[in-house]
Amino acid sequence: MSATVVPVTAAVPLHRALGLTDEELEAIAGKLGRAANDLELAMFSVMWSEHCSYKSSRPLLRTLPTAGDDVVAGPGENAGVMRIGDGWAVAFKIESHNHPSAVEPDQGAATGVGGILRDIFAMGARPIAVLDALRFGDPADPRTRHLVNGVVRGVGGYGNCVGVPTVGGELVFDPSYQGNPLVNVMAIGLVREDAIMRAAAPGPGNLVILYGSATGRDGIGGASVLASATFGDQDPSKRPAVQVGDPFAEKLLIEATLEILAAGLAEGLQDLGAAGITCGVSETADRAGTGIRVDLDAIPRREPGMAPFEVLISESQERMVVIARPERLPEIAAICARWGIPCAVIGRVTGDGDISVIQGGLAADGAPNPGARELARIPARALASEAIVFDRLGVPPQRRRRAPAPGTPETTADPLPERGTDPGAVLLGLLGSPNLGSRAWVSEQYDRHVGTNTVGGAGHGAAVLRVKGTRRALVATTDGNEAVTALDPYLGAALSVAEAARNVSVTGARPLGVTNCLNFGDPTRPESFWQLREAVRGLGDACRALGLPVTGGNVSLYNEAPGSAIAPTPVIGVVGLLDDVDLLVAPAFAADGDVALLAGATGPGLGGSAYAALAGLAAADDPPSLDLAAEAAVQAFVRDAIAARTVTAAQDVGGGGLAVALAEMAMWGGRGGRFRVAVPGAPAVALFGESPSRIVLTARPDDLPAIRDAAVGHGVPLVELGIVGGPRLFVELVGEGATGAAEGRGSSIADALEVPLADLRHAWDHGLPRALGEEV
Amino acid sequence: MNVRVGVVVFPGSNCDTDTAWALQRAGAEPVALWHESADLDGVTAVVLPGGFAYGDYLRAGAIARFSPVMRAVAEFAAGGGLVLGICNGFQVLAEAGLLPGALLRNRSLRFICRDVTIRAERVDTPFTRGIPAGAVLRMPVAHGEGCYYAGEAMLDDLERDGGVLFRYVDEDGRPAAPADRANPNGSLRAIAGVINAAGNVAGLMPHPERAADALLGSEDGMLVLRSLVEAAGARAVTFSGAAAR
Amino acid sequence: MNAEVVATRFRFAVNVLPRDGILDPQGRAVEQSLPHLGLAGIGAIRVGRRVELSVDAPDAAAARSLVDELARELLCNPLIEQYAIEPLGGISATRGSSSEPGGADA
Amino acid sequence: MNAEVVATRFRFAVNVLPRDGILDPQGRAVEQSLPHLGLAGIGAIRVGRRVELSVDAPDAAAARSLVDELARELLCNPLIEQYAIEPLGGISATRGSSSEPGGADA
Ligand SMILES: Nc1ncnc2c1ncn2[C@@H]1O[C@H](COP(=O)(O)OP(=O)(O)O)[C@@H](O)[C@H]1O
Ligand SMILES: [Mg+2]
Repeated sequence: MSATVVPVTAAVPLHRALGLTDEELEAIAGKLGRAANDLELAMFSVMWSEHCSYKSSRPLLRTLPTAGDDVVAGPGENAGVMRIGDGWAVAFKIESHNHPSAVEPDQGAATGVGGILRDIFAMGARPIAVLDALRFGDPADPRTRHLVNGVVRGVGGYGNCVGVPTVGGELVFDPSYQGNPLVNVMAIGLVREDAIMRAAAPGPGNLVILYGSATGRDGIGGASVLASATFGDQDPSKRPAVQVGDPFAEKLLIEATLEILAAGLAEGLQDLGAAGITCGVSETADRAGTGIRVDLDAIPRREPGMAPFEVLISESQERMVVIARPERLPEIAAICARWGIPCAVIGRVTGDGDISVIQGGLAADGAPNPGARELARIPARALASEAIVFDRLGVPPQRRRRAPAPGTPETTADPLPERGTDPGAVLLGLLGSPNLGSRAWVSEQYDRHVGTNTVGGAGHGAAVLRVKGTRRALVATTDGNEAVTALDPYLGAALSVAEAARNVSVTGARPLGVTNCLNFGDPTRPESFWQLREAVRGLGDACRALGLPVTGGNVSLYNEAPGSAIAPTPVIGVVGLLDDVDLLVAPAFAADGDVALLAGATGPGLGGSAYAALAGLAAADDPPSLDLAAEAAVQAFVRDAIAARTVTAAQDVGGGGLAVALAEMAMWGGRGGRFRVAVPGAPAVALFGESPSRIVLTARPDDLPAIRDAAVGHGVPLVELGIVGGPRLFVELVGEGATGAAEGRGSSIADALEVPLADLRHAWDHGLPRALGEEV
Repeated sequence: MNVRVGVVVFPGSNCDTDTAWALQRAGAEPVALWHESADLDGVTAVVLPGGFAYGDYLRAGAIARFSPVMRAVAEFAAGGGLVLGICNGFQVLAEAGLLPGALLRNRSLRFICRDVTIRAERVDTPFTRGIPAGAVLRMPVAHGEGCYYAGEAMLDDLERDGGVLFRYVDEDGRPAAPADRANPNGSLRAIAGVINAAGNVAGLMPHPERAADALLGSEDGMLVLRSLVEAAGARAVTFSGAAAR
Repeated sequence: MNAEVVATRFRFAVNVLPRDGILDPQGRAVEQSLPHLGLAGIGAIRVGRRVELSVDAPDAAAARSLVDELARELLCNPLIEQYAIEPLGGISATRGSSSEPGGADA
Repeated sequence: MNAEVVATRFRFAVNVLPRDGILDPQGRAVEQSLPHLGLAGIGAIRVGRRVELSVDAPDAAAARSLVDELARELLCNPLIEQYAIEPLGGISATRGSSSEPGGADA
């Protein structure tokens, strides 16, 4: 067992070296009715890892809403699938590759893309898009820059080669990620509704066929150690072998798989990722209530002298398992040969419900050869659906911020810096900040167009992908609000869902469903588990309120560098449907003379905002509160108004608040505007506050009555901001909090914000490359 | 009559279906040509699409030139057949010696994907005949190895013999020096595409097939693809005429 | 397996480097990062490719000419690169089909 | 120019190859293309990088340790790669600032 991470000694018995607790060792003996042998222990250790078993999170995930009219496949499958009409369905899922990327950013991120793509085509869907949600520490730190460059190279290098466009994602810098970056990748695929494949191994006597790359010592122990041990040991020799991705091999795998499915040759299909063959055979057998007899000697190897446990838990990339009737073998072999992919029969489906590992070969009828030895026999369900589950203890922290109840009057004293502060300067500071500046430096390293479906070339707001042969388009985004989640996990998770859905709604699309990646710390720490529990509660409540089923996701725990947990980070992926791509509305001012409006009420609370971070008030204020009913209303309103063709541009108010939303619409539309913003209290809240459930939209003057009626109909407050046009962004502050009155209460903000477009553009364009030291 | 245009499919091609789709919009009947077959199926023109032919790990296009289909394409070209290489297809043609020069890693050492503006230096070729003289076309590039290189002498010959087909230019049509942002990869003399001396084989790094639909941002690429299809159509007639004799 | 074929296995490396005078952005990138590493005195950096392989052939000359062909045909683009062949140790007599050396990786 | 500094210029190559057991997609791609080239008997191909450079240092040992540091710090990723340092010929005594070696090629 030398390849596992902790050397086995008298002091450290095998099961602990494999990451299993004494309690788990007993549970295993209970499932087997005997003590497990070494090989069986290794198989349990990977399958009972947090990564594969969800032993800490499963009880929480069960509380999420998963039902919906359009849901074709939900949690439990390789990816969620939802109906989009015309016989088409969309498959989507998000997954983390945090720890592998921290060890080896390039390959870690690359194999993360490869893994999530396999989940998509394992459902029978052709992958059409990737989004990457990335989080790192201080951009000025050389280590961070190394990670950013490596991860971006890895994501791009893989996606660009397999021919799947990377159309969106996030890049966030926060000190809490310094020792533990987050690399979450979401993939989207298209599949005919009647061609969806299941990851099951039905029909005793059927063949288990492994195709794709040969099996090497890649990522041995990865599932049990790399993905779930607290990260920090820098000694390479102590780490499991890093998986290396081969995007070209993945491209062949995609084409061969889709041909096999199109020809109707597969009874079941499963990708091999974490825990390799052990996971593939046990999960498929368990789902079908069957067993699988594995022919160990038949598994093609890349290296000589591999131990049985290495072959069975290897995480070598670009491999798939197809379950097929024996008479289908020749056709499957021919397709693999045509694509230059090795394939081999590595086992048989049995009726006994066990995973049995045979050394010495199987006879033609699938029975073990005379003299063959059985190295392991484990009930499939003991490895998969009946893996151990823990009810962890969750305890809220001492210090804790809560959002004020909705409607609470604003108390915040104006926290803008010293007297005479020019709000324009603050706006430029925000636009040029690492988290709000243009992402072009990243997105230009990704092929965003391959497939010729990417509408608008990607880059502004949610990604839009037309569906060839229909009038429809899919709209996708990922969002996470770690800043607020750190203050209040329930609120932060709910806000993340609200913002992701809002980003989709402002294009005119109807959000279909949610996939999510829960990035948290050590679940055995009560405070950390409390964060997870609260976030899942917020996730569930928000999805219920917005009518969004959760169709899948992924949980990544133990995101901690020595001594520091990350800000808890639920990343939410939402896919939406636009029935007619001609209705698509962009977040860019469209025409001079259009009227700009703000839908939704502005609430107090600067906690967790980009402004608070800039002004150094990070934890000095409450986060804004979220009224889920108001959120649902404002999104329904904007969708209806867009469907009625009365909206010329729409953008949600997010990071940086109203001022940044207006600035972005101005930059992207190449035209400014003259606006007036009511300031009842603190100008900073009105301009830069990030209270949710707000949307800026524009309309032709003669469509205003219709829009007002729609707003009234939805009970959404709607105020006129001003007129689009001109070379500069001008925002006049009026009312209580502004100028005179503000001066009275010691306010310091000037009475108007005025910045030329060119200055906005310059700050926004150069913020990120400067922060990364790419430009001076 | 249908103009049958072949689209070569290497295992790692990933723009083959996009290219076929765009060629269809340009009035052609696309025909997929599998890399292991040396039979061009009687097509009147061949397009080598973008992608990563055989993984392109060594040098983009290096391995592809040995495939059976490329032997057929070389013969086809030698016989005067029209061959267009887009992105990876351009790299393959250069490696195969069917086009002059080589494509090095981008000067930035990074993959670059963004819209560029290019200008056709000649509008009298089968690939550019439909482009208004001097017009500045907008279409995306997406590559890691697109820095056009040739020795000074070879570059001078190219310029003299009209071998430069496309140049990266700024919005105002001025050729972009290797360090300019308008020159995405550091190509010498802003060369974005070249054509062989016989005038029947051409390659360019930008993707016309990704600029073939207003919904996606630009239709300028259609000018290139339509030129090819029309030229191929014209030849198809003469060829069949020749065959009849 | 074909027991008649008797071949010796030779190991070679092919070093492929950018031709002199061709700009080498990788080499330049390494040079630019030297100051950050605080390494003085290093320069004239060229970054290229190294390919190690084994050949089964009746004799060293035959083996080398095979490698030379591979280098000329595939590993090196003469317009931009130059190559050198470097014999490595580890010569061993093998009896069997000459399609074997891939063995472990195949 | 600083005439007091006396240094010798040494040339080295650093050969960086995939660690044994680590998947080598490049090597596999080249190997799979061999049939097309009609070259039999070649196999066990590993593809890596070769970095050639020159170092100005008082003596060979000092020079080598500089190269070793560069290899460890920058050229080689120990998780997936291994490297070997290869001294090259062309040693020459130089009189002048040790920040010069880039000169020759620059
Ligand atoms: N946070 C979550 N919310 C909903 N479903 C989840 C979540 N995390 C994991 N799942 C579901 O649990 C199943 C197992 O997840 P995972 O092990 O990542 O699948 P795979 O091994 O195919 O990548 C999947 O169906 C996944 O969608
Ligand atoms: Mg899976």
